Amino acid sequence: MTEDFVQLLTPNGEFRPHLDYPLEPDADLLRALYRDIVLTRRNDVESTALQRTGELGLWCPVLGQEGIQVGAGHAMRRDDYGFTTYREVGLFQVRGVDPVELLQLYRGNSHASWDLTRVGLGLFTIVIGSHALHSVGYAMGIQRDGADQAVLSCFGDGATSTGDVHEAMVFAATYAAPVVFLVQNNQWAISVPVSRQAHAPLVQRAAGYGIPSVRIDGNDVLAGLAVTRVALDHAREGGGPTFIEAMTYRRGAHTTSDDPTRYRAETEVEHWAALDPLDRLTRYMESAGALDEAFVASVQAEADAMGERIRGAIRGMPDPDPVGMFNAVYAEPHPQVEADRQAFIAASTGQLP
Amino acid sequence: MTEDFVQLLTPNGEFRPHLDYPLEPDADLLRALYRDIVLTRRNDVESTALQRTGELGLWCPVLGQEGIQVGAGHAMRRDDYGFTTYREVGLFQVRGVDPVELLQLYRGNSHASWDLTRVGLGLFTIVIGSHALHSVGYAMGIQRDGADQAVLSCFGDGATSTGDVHEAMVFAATYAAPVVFLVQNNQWAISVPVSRQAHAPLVQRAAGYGIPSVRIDGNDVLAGLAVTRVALDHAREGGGPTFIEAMTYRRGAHTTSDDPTRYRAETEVEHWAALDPLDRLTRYMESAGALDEAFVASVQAEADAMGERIRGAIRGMPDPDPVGMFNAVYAEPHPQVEADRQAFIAASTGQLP
Amino acid sequence: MTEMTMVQALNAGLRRAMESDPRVLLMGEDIGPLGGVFRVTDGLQKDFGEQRVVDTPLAESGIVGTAVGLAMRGYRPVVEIQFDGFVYPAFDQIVTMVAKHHYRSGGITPMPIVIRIPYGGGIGAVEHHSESPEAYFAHTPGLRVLTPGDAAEAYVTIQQAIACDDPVIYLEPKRRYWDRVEVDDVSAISGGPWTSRVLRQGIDVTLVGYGPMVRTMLEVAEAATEEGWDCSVIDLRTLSPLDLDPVFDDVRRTGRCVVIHEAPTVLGIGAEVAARVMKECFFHLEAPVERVGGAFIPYPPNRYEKHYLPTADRILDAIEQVMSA
Amino acid sequence: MTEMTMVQALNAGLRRAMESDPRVLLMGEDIGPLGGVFRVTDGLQKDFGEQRVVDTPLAESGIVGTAVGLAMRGYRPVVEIQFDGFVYPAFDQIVTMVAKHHYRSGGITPMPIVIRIPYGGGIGAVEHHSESPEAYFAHTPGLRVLTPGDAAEAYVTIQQAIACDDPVIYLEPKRRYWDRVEVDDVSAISGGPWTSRVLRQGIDVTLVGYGPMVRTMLEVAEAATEEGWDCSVIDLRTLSPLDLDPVFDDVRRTGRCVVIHEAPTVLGIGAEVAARVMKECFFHLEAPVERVGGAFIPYPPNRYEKHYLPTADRILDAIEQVMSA
Ligand SMILES: Cc1ncc(C[n+]2csc(CCOP(=O)(O)OP(=O)(O)O)c2C)c(N)n1
Ligand SMILES: Cc1ncc(C[n+]2csc(CCOP(=O)(O)OP(=O)(O)O)c2C)c(N)n1
Ligand SMILES: [Mg+2]
Ligand SMILES: [Mg+2]
Repeated sequence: MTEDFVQLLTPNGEFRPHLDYPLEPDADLLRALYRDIVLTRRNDVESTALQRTGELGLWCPVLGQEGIQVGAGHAMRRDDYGFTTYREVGLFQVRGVDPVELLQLYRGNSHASWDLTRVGLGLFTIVIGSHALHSVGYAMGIQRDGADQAVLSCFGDGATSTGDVHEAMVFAATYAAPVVFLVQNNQWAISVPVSRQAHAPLVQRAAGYGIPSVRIDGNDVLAGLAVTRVALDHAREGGGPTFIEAMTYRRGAHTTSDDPTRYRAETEVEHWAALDPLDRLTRYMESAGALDEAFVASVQAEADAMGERIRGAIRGMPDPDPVGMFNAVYAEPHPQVEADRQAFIAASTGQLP
Repeated sequence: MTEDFVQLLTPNGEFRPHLDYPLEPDADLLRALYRDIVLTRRNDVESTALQRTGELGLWCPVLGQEGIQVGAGHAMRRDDYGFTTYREVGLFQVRGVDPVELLQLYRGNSHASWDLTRVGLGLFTIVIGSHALHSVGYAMGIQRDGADQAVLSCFGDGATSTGDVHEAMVFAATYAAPVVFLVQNNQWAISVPVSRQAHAPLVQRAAGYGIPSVRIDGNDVLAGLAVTRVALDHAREGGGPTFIEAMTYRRGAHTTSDDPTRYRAETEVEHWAALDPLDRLTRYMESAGALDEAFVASVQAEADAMGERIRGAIRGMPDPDPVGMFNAVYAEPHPQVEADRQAFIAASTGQLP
Repeated sequence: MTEMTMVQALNAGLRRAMESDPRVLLMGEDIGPLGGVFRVTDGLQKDFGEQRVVDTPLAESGIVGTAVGLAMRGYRPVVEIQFDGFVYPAFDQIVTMVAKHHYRSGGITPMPIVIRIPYGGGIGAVEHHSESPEAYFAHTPGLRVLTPGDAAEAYVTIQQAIACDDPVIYLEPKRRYWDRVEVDDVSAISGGPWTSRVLRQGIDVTLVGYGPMVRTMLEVAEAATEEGWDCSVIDLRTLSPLDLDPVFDDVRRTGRCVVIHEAPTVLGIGAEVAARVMKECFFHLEAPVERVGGAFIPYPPNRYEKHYLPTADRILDAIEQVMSA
Repeated sequence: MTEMTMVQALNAGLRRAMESDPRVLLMGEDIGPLGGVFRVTDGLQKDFGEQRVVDTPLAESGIVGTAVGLAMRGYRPVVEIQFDGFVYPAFDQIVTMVAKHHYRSGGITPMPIVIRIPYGGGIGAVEHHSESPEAYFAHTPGLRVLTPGDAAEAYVTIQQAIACDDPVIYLEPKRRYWDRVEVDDVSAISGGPWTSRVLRQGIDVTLVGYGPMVRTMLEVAEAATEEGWDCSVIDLRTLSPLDLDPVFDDVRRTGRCVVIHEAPTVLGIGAEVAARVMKECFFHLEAPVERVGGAFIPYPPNRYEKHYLPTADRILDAIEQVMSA
């Protein structure tokens, strides 16, 4: 891994201002970031536990990537729009997705559970890469509306190999769409290392499209915030797309179904654990006097309450009404769906069709 | 258009050796190149005329792009393999595709008419970009065979926008496949200028994959030959892929169905006509004493004979035997195809199924 | 009332849709200054500007994928795919996102996208320019599939497709592009777009088809009278949903049915129609439903197409078949 | 004779194919050290090396497209698509190139590519991990489509698919991956892979299905005896070509037929089977062919899947339906 990246907060928790990415982190901001990381992490722990006990079918751990996610989330304005993968739990937290909403998806109660108009996040697409194009299209809509907004488009290192991500870059460049591509290079796509997706640093891809790009320390929440903010502002002001590669690491399994011991060494995980985003933020806040015990305790209490609320809501959550599966297939009536719905109801009530 | 490209032969026909791309063009080579350009051009003229008189359904003019095509064709070794679009008539000429074979496709007698094992060219795919992947797969096969061969993969500026070309670059880089990507940037994809496909020079795309690249004067047959040869040798020797952007121009219509007056100015066409690849080769050969009247006349005679042969073979060429359409759908017997064939035969002979 | 080709009718229909709703925009390759390779969008960029008639890079997944984003933002994109054979690079975006987004969002975000595809053979084109992909789309829940049989239909249904809040695969029978008919400047067609239409009522056999086969069926029905066969002709018009009640009603009278399309017979629309007709009209059928469709081969080189396509002769053979059962 | 799961059987079948032909190679995401997300390729990279078991970048069109080039070079690539819902990015390469190349080349270059796809629902998975795309492929001339019903079938047919000179879409019913049966170490199955197989002969009604439904049908046939119904069970096994003669023979005896699959009923394999059965057995049928398939909705969230999938109850209802006609 190269060290040639933007870093505002060293692993030791020292703050190093950056000329191109100005940031004056006051205590309020630091506390907000801290809180979001802690709650994200708790969500991760609770959801993993719920999966283990069979309450959820699956969970995608986020441990290690909270820095860039929470930083980027804070860089967004309320009326900016985001597109994510399953992994951006930190962004869900910042944007106000209720974990209980999210977990209904992993419980199998719904395909995508949040109100995307309220949180300003598109539904995540599991088919890797495809939402990069939706981001660009949405940004083209912003252009046509003449609106003062921008789009954040998150995907992983693996996704960069897909044709859709390429076409998204082409369209974004051609139309100078107000979109920021944020790649979380967490070094792995399930069991495939990033070296199999790319021989050159991913950040270099952007220049080929005439898109400015920057590589940042993805475990540095302040760099994530400062750099993404500059990029979003640039997009909002008509400057077109930016490409950010955030170097980070997926410390957990790909999903709860995965077994990473089959393909990677524990030492690698340890190396990255030492670069933990919360640790360094904590160190900095301590040295800056922004982290008092009362605050830590209040966040802890909030996390405990959230955990309890999640468990309470998910454990034994009833299955949805079966007939609901026929809802919203179309926006306007479709006779085939109606016929199938009626047949289903008739069969469930014991009548032959 | 930038002038920052490799050029060995100026528009005035002056030869300027290039350190990185050594070439000592002797008279035999120059004559072979000359002959292939003239015959390609004649094929173009004859085919256009045959389309106009209704003998062919379509033709894709090549006028203006013969330089890079014939140059690249001569850079290939006999046992190298090529993948092309419909436009690479110059490459077909060099590789020994009989124009009559080719024209059966445009007449509608066959989908792809040459024996691809004999000429070492894959069938061209009309679905833009898709063959870039076949090139890389073929090159991966060469690697596995441990063979001393390389693949030339030709596509247009428009094709660079497709997901498949991107994925081809990713795979080629990942496996260091012995393939040379040759983009003919002829400035247009039907009516869409290259500025709509790319904001930055296409040649810059390659660096993002860690693939070396070079931009050349595509109307310079010697640059085409010298640069492509170096790239193919590099690939053959295990050096991996290279990306070449050849700056050229489609002086004719996209196809005989197209009307370019709707979207581009005549002055642009004139500008490029002044950079004609044959003119400059002729000037150089004249100054180098490599072009005597007898040779010119013999090539002319050969072109005349070829024209006559094409016309004779295509005009009034009979339709294929209808039952032939059922052949070769599968390599092994497929009952559905057999049933359909039998039903067809029965119906044509007046029997009810 | 004006006489128009289908190309002109589509152009006029698109123009009206754009005039009446500023959120309608067109996207595709070569649809700007060139007006599309078939000139369906001729003049529209000049009149509505580059923001509403968008010449795109050469990337079908990109076109449809950005259309999804635009639809999420409240726009109503009308996408042109240049030819049938070039829709497959966009297949993932179509079946995974366009078709499912409204469902996935629990009904919050509709996908009012129209994907226009010139389709079918009969124009002597090169490979990949003559295919009939309708069954792929009609098998996909979440999509609607419409195909006009003539210019008058095209003028109205393209507007209705654009007005619909669901995604519509709009298949244009390219070999009927230049047929002229009287086009009425009204805003509705009888029964609405999601219905089939009975074009002719006979007593002997029910012909069912759509798109390019509409004119062919009418010609066949004429020719059949010489054999003494009186045919009904039904244009399905909508392939998803299928509106088969008029077909069932007719077959219950005639007792005989022939379904016709260019796509391969195996798993083509005719399979569904036959299965449904045989189920719904089981006790009325005098003969099994006959299907006249493409052989199980890729679309052949065009010198073969007159043998490949469902010609009048082949359809008459099928009529004879059901009549003699 | 060993007892094996279908995963183990596929692994053993792949291993044998690789041992017997050095031109066979495997490509896909996570098939190397991880052994595939279902472990079907477990241990194969260790034994055959990285040149023959190729972990690819995350790009399905890239995987299938490079497989095409490898096939042109004389290799026999076996591609793993990680889940059904991820095959669509490769759809263009599959229908445009894989399916047509042999035809386009006039018979010169075959495309011996196997595309393995775990498919179908019933495992409580998230979206895009439970789909049944078989009709898209079976409607496409140039492809073959195989789907094993159990581990014994899988062991043999995967080898036969690889040995075939045509491209084969090999659909693995993922919810049967962990079922154990006795697997015979012989190199042939009765009738060859391109035939359907009669698993049980009854006198009342013919059940027709494939893949994940094979076990379900056998269970239903057992349960049906309690109602006094004696069912035939036919595993189609090959979806292209379809081998329906055994079905016709059986239906001519029983007079009743129910076709079952997970994919949407509309234009599903059942449509083709119903159309053909009704045509070929017209005078033998006591009731219209019934189809039990997916409703016309996207695959729903998994808490609904027990209501969406063709369960024993739904199939028994259909049997009652045809029995009471
Ligand atoms: C088109 C597609 N192919 C395969 C998969 C299966 N899959 C799910 S996640 C994943 C790896 C994604 O890696 P990356 O983009 O780096 O994101 P990360 O999981 O590391 O956050 C794969 C291959 C998929 N979801 N979509
Ligand atoms: C996937 C696909 N989309 C659209 C087309 C229609 N089409 C044929 S050629 C062409 C332009 C190709 O431009 P370029 O790659 O620059 O090659 P050129 O024709 O200039 O040689 C288009 C859009 C196609 N053949 N394939
Ligand atoms: Mg990753
Ligand atoms: Mg071009």
